[in-house]
Amino acid sequence: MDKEELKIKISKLLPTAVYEDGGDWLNIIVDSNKWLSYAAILKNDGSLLFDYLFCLTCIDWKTHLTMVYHLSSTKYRYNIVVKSNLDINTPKIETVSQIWQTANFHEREVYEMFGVNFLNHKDLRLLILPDGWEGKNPLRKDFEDLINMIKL
Amino acid sequence: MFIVKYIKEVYSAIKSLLVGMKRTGYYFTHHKEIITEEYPDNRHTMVLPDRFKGEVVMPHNEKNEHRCTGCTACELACPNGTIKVITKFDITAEGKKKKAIDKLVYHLELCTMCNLCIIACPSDAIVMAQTFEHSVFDRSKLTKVLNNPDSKIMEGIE
Amino acid sequence: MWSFSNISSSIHHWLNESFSPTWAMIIEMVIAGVCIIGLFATLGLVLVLMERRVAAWMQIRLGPNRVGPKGLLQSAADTLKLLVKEGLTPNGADKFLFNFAPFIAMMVAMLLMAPIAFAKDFQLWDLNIGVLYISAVSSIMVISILMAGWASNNKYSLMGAMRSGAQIVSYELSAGFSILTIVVFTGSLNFNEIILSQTNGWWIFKGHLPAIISFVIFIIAVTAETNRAPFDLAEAESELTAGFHTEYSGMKFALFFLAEYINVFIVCAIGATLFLGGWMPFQIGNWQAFNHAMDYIPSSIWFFGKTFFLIFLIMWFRWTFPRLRIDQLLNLEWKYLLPISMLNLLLATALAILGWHF
Amino acid sequence: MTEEIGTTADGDLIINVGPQHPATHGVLHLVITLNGETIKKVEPHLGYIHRSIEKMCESLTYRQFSYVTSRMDYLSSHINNHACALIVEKGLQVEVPARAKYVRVILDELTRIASHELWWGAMAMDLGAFTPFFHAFRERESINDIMEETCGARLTMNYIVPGGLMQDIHPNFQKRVKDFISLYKSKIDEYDELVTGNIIFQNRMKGVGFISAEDAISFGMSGPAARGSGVNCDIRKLYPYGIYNQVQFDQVLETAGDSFARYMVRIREMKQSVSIIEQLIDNIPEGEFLAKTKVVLKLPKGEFYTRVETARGELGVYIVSEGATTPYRIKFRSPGFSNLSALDTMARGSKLGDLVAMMGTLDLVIPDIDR
Repeated sequence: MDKEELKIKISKLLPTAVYEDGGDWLNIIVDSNKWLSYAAILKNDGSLLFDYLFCLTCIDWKTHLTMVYHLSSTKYRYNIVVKSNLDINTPKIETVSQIWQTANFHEREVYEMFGVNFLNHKDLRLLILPDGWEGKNPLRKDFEDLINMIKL
Repeated sequence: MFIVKYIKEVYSAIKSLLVGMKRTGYYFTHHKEIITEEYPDNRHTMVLPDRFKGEVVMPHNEKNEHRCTGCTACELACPNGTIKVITKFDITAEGKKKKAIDKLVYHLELCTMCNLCIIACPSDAIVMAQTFEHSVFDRSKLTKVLNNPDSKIMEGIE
Repeated sequence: MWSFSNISSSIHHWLNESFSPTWAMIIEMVIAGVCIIGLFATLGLVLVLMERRVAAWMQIRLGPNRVGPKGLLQSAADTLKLLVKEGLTPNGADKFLFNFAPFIAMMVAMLLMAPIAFAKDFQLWDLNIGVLYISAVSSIMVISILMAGWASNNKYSLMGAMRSGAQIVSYELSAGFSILTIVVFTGSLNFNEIILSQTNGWWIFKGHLPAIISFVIFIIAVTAETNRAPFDLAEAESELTAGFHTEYSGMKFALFFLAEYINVFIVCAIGATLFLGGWMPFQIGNWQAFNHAMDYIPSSIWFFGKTFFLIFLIMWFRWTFPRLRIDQLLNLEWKYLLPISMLNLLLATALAILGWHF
Repeated sequence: MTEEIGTTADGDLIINVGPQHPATHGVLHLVITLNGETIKKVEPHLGYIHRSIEKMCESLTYRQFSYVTSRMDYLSSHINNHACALIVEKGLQVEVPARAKYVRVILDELTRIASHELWWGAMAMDLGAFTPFFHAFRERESINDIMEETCGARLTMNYIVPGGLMQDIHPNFQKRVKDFISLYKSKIDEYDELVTGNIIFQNRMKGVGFISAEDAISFGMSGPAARGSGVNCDIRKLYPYGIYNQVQFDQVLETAGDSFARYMVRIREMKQSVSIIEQLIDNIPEGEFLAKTKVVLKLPKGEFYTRVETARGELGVYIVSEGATTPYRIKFRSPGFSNLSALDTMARGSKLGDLVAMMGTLDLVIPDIDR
């Protein structure tokens, strides 16, 4: 099934989703408030079954943050990319760790690296950064580590 | 039957253990299979492959000339600031100013032996040497100047 | 002919002629103590070197080859290193018990040396209940491990000690049963008598199947009792870092280390005595010339040869097998070894009553 | 932190396995809640070797950034470099010469064997058998010698560059690979004798660390760890790259889902890798080894994603490009990170001794997890 057919199928299920060109796979942009209910549909709908969240990350665009979820269906072998734009100052989005368990670790990583607050996440603690880390989130573009970073 | 099964279990278990012991016993008695080398003793007979990436060096010929034009391609190619090219201007015989290297500083402590500088070099001035015993007591000894003192660029290298 | 028994009896006579009997006894005791400590030190050095060599050759390596000719002085260098290392006592540890535990381990090892016959008529203490004494004293070993584990105030140590407790208590049973098989055959608890009963053949040959089974069980059980791999759960490097001696360093660690090897030596010596005829030479029926040649080899060489063969066997286990899990370890004892050794004892008793052994 | 040094309110023991511990092969820190010997909870604490490779790559050019990935999963550094080269080639739409493709796949499979070889030895060592480690290193060393001769390094090769290979293969390469294959075939049965068939080993592995196929997918597991649960997830089959679509090999699947299944997947996978190399080694086409590319590489504006199958599972490289010489954002989806997240579910209710078997069969490489 190519991108267009998948787009038609998904747009029936996710009415407010917006589509973006580019990339190998279908890019879907969803509203961060709707994401949790959409995620449940993508996972559970019998004709999609996106059960494999293989990549979860975030991009700092300086004006806003974008959450990126790469989803795959192990049954039908569809791949899609779901994106959601977040406010840069108070980024927050619903957690999907109860839908895809791998999101637990990945969201904790995004939480500490980008400062995104995952609502209703059961265990939102620092995973990689040392306990008691203070200061900015390392993967944000405005982060500067004066001690360890080598300027070329 | 329970007893037969029990005995079979014990038998196959003991057999599997004996098979393993046979294997280690074989190596215990066959010393020709030993593969380890006595490293510091075999230093002079050791041959490293000619592509082995040990450290960056700059070969000089017998007239103390090298091939480096000071184009800084290696400096740009290096991912972690290992190479620093310091240039100067030589006055040639005709009275023209010509760019040449003063020092090519190489930080062995930062080098990851990725070979990117070597393939970036347009005049093949630097190569990888096959040395590997780099440990020193003072870190500053790892910062090296690759060109010999008073060395000149070879004729015909632009 | 040169032998240990001649030397010891001549010393005995000379002392009794030169001194009063009390003094002679005291001097003999001192000499025996010095000899035992000397034997300990030598055994420690030899066994550590042997273990490293065996391990290296099985692992297609060369093994120690730097210190001394062919690396023979390697274990001496190790000992020196351990001696000069600082012996730390952790802050939260129970200081008395922590420092006392390694000495208990050593004391047990020393006590176990007493009834072993190293050569013909060469024995510290010809005890008439030697076998019983050995089984009784060897179980004190677990106390030192429990003490070390508890006093270290370290969770790894505690878990190692608890594992070791469960392990030694259970494996003592089947070790005891397999020793009993020989006791049933010989009808004696005295080591000397057991050895003498093997003049016409070792028990492993003339005891038929029960002796062989009990020999195998004995080897498995003593491997477990001495906490050697594949039963080294008390140390279990990849699980508990170093188990009960995690917090020990320097000489105190060395004592545990030494005690382990001495224990291996002792259990192998007992195994050699019970099943392989102790210092008895190997003899075949009526091959007169062969038997004479065998007799000519000193009895001490026979004893140490057999013992070191068993030690090699235990080292061979260690460098071949993976470690068992704690529940599998106890399953092996209670579901396999114990029932088999009980049945085996029954069989042996029947054989002994019917007199079917040679 | 006080919780970590004592016991819980229920009287359960909390122990820290790592960051310095013989079984964690690096600096993984697991906080384990124990009831007696039974594990109630495993909680990984990461970051002891976090170098923020993603941030570093943001300031490295497309020619430079792949050397850093050798330091991620250092046991499959070649495959990581392959992924980086693939994504740059995809962005620039460069056609890689056939010779380079063949060599890349051969080296990938050699790396996979070397990695599984190390895993085999290290896992046996975790279970208390020391000897297999050295036996495994015998074969691994001969792979490393091949790598050293052709790539110039034994572990962090950086031999694959965008467009092809850094240098042509060494003249001895084909002969030495064939020698290795014949050596390997004569030794592979020893592995079964020494470890696989051993009754103690089987008891330690069978039924330990079970994870169902649904859980494995939900946890995002990939590679041999997921294939042990019967999840069809081999990127080489599903989304072929290089010349994997031209070679015959089986995707190794086991359905039991326990440690022994994961073990058998890797053992069988080594044999598959050997057969892939055998198919390719005599057929390396002559010709160029490096495609012509510009001196300064600039990826067009957009997003790129490649997936490759490393020795541990699916490595994804996600690049967001703004059209500059350096990536705007780069994300490495490392297999170990997702595989590790399943450890808690696997370990609950098993014994402490089983934990090393589980960690062994998940084949964790800590720099790969922390990045």
